[in-house]
Amino acid sequence: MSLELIRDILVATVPLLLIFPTLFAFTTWLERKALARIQNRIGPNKVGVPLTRYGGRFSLFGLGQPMADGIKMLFKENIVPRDADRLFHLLAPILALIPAMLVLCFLPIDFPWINNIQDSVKAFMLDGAVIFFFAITGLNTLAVFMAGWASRNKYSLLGGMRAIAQMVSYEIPLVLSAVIVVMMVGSLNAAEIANAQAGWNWFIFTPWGLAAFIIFFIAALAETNRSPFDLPEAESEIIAGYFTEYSGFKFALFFLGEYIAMFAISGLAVTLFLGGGAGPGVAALPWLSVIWFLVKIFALIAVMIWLRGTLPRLRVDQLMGFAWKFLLPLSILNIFIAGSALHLLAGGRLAGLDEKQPILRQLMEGANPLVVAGLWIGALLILYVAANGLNQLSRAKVRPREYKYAE
Amino acid sequence: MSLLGGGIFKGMAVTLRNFVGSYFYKDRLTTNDYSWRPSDKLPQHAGEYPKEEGEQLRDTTTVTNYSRNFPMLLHDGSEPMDTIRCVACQICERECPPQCIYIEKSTEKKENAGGKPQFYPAKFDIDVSVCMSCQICVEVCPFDAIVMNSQFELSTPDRFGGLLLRRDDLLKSNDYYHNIHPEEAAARDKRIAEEKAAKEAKKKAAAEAARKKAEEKAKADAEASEGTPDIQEDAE
Amino acid sequence: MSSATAIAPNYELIQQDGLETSLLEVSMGPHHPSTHGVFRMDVKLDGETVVDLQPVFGYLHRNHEKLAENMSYLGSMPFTDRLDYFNSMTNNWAYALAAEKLVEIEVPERADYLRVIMAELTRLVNHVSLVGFFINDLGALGTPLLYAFREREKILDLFEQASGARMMCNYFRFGGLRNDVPEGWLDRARDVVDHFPVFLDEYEQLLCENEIILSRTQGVGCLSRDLAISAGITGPMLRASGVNYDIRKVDKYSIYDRFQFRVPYTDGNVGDCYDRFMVRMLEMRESIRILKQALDGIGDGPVLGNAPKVFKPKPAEVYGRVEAPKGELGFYLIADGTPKPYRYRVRPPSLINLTVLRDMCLGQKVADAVIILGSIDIVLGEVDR
Amino acid sequence: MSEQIAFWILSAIAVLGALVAVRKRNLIHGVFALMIFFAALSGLFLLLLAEFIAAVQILVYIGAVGILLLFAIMLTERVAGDDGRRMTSRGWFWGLVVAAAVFVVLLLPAIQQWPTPEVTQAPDPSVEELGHKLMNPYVMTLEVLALLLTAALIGAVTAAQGMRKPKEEGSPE
Repeated sequence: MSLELIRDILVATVPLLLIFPTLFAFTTWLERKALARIQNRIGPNKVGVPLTRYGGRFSLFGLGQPMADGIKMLFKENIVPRDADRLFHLLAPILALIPAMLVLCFLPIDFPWINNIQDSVKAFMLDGAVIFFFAITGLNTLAVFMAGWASRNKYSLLGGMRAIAQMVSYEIPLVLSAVIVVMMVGSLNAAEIANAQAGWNWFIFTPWGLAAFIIFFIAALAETNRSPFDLPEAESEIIAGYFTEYSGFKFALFFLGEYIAMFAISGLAVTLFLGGGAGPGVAALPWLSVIWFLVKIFALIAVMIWLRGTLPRLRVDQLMGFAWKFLLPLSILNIFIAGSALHLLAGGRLAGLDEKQPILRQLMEGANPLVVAGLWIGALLILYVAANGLNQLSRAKVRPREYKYAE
Repeated sequence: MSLLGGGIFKGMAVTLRNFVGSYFYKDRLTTNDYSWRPSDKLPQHAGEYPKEEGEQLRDTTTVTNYSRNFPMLLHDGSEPMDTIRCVACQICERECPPQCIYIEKSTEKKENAGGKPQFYPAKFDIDVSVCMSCQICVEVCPFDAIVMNSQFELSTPDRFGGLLLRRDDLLKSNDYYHNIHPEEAAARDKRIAEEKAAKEAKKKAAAEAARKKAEEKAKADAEASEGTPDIQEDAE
Repeated sequence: MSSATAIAPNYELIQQDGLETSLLEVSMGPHHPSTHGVFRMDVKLDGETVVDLQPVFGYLHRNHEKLAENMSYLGSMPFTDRLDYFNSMTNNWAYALAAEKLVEIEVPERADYLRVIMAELTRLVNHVSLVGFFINDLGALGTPLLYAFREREKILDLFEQASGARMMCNYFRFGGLRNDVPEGWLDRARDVVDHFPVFLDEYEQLLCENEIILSRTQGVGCLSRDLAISAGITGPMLRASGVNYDIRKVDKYSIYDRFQFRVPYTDGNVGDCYDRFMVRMLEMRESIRILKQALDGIGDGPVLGNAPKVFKPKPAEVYGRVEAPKGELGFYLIADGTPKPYRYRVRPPSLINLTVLRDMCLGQKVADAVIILGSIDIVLGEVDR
Repeated sequence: MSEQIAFWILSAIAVLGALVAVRKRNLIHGVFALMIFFAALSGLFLLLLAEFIAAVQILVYIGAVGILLLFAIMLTERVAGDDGRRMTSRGWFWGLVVAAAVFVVLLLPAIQQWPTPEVTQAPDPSVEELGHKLMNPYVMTLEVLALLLTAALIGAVTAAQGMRKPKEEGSPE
């Protein structure tokens, strides 16, 4: 193994391992602050520049809070229940973190230093990224189950079982909505997917892309155990779910893993639907794409925080019903719609397409604007009607009621 | 069902309104940010709340007329034990619901502020770790000797002795009472003066009546002893 | 598996052959985030389904009734604050009502108005925070709860200005109130009451149409009309099950017959958590109506009749009850001619409403058990006494 | 050289994982050891530049089969398996013999130059090539397999529903 290869691998991976945990720290602050404001509180505002009294005037809106939390976590006692499976109890948080960190490699973020490294390293990072992404994110389920089982706590076990059922169910709509994008690009390569959306050709602006994005986002919430799908850690029901018995740094690792997974899945959503690093000014200044990518990730995370501040959580059977009876049929229908739309757009040209180029863009070049408009409206209509129908089917009796009054 | 997920969007609009509103409207963000304040500007005790420009100021951050914490004993003049109002009648000790008052009556009488020889509490202890600030002792006291203090900075590292307030800790002057509860104190003083005047008038009338008709003295006595049956005997 | 069906007679466990699973016994509480105090539910779960539930309480038992029997009548008044510590005003009122019957004291008119104002403000405090807690049990991270607390704080400020304490008010006395409200209090109260519907609009917008809340609460924890009546359920819970019964209307105690207000109730088809939640939301509107009328109608005058502080009532038995926010709160007193009651008994709505918990929870999911408990609206200070 | 090191490390992990999976008394531990074996296998595929196979290995074997095993284990009575019963049975000797025979058969092609068909062109294991193969020459096979799996799925659902019927009719078993 040549030194250059090692250097290139380090150049490719170490920044990811530094940037995202830093962003994690920032996100915890952001989430606490935003939730506090949503709830009309102030949120963390004390910890600022160290060694000034009480943060003094240098409290910097409490930006030092994540640091203080980290130190606190490090020094807290590590409690392992007596009957716990010690090995698995130790391994679970690590296993929760590794896949989340690993999939960050597949995000097509154009860091300026990436251009100088070997092609083989780049290829490992990018080729077939989408399928690898799903393969590795799925490992998170195991970590959750491991934690739930190893803790020897009934709440943990319930949380673990819930997590498995939930993650396995929601992975299907997640993958099926990503398939839409793969169909429109004709590649599994993340960089190619991002490049296909350069300018303003984001897939979210197509009807099936929009539907797929919404399905993807909902499923991503479930995959990362975010509200309203935070059943595995439902506080009001099963204490803290699978990490009930975790304290100190192991808990911090779970926390870190959860947030990194949030970044990863938001990054994938950005790659698939929101144009990757595309944005104003990227053509002139290529490094702006990194900024745009992170900005879009944070926009998605802001929505996640907003949802968390608003919504109660679903019940376990409603959660499964929602995945199987609503999201799954809708995403399959969406694939049909996207396929037929592509076919209608292509007409007779389907065989003559260049496989190395994004399919949708090639089709759009020679398409009749009227056909396109008709397709757009028709697809939206079908999807909306289908969604409404599925909704009516699955929860027909749920509606506000009238009440009587006695004088 | 008007719109798919419409209720969720409505709720999100509410939270967004609160999020944005917390930056602009004081009735949304009701808490005050002290973080930048030097520690000597922080509120030290109730009633000394430092007002700052643009801060939410609730009425409860100052001592209100009826705010109460733990009882205190009133004395009228400068030397506490010479002018103490309490005559160790022990009604409060009997009536205290959590039974946190302990009184020992003095063996000999001593002149109080009114110049009348009275018993005084040789010991008057209140265990404030038990006291629940219910104000029953204040209400049953016939001498207006015990009232509620609003001082709340009572924390102590001494778990047992520190929370047992002795007589000398409890003694506070009437001026202090006027300071913390001006309206209540004024009303109480007014009532005491009125009662005193009424009593003197009654006494005068009784004396005159006695002078006029010596045979009706017994009747006048009976009149003077009217009122609330239980308290009255102690009050006289 | 036959044992499970024997445990729960009206719940039939669907059991598949060959897939025998063992029940999971979970002790939810007393240190569980959503058992509303030190309450424990011994739950038997089949997967996530509750097949048996045994409520266990008594962790907060304070000997309230026996203490009161060893204390003068007035001395129990501050202890009634601690029963349902959210609603000390109505607790005081129920006790004062019982004792006033015992010694036949007239209450001045202004005191009666103030009592109604305090009680209805208490109802607002209770319902608004109960709804917050209930949504919190649904998993909403406390946002509605904190909005509720923001508004509750304004009412608690009023309480503090009037009585000197936010929660342990100890404000009512036999024959009236301990003291008159301070100057300007009524205007402040009017201000709070006028602004409350604005908040309620926002609150309803946040909660009442949310699809997740609807699907989580509808059809969950149904309490039939018959069971509700035979179990002695009172308050909003009874009205949610379709019985039009409100002691304010039935007894017309104090001056409630002077006010125009309506009592919301359902037609009794469902009686689920959603009904209980909505009945409380609607009741708050009616409380505001009462408050507005009371604040307009209040006149000057004394607030305390000339009742002795300490008294020895003639031997008698009395029962005084009010419509507390949680249901019928009653105090039963037997006087034997001494300054202390011979028997002092509380009829706590929380405890009696809790008795149907098991019937409502069987066959539901474990997450539902939590929200059913939340919708009953218990305070452990009152359950255990 | 680096591939060699990686191969040996991964192979060691795979063998160890497999051994632990067989030997471990605790079923959950066994499943997780099996998953380690799958992961190492996936690494080996990666070394062979068969990245799609590697991804599928993780996705299907760890993500699906492993979880399925976990579900199955959660339905069993004794997860820990700590009843002191030895797992070795009297037939261990014959088991060893069979295992050795299989090993020898697998080893033979490596030692001996067996006549293998001439490879005219290096196979391209890319996802694209796989896609073309699946969608053009093997599309019928794929569809038939999909149909088969769907039928199996429906059959499983029907079978699971049928299991409850006798009880509802009150039959003893």
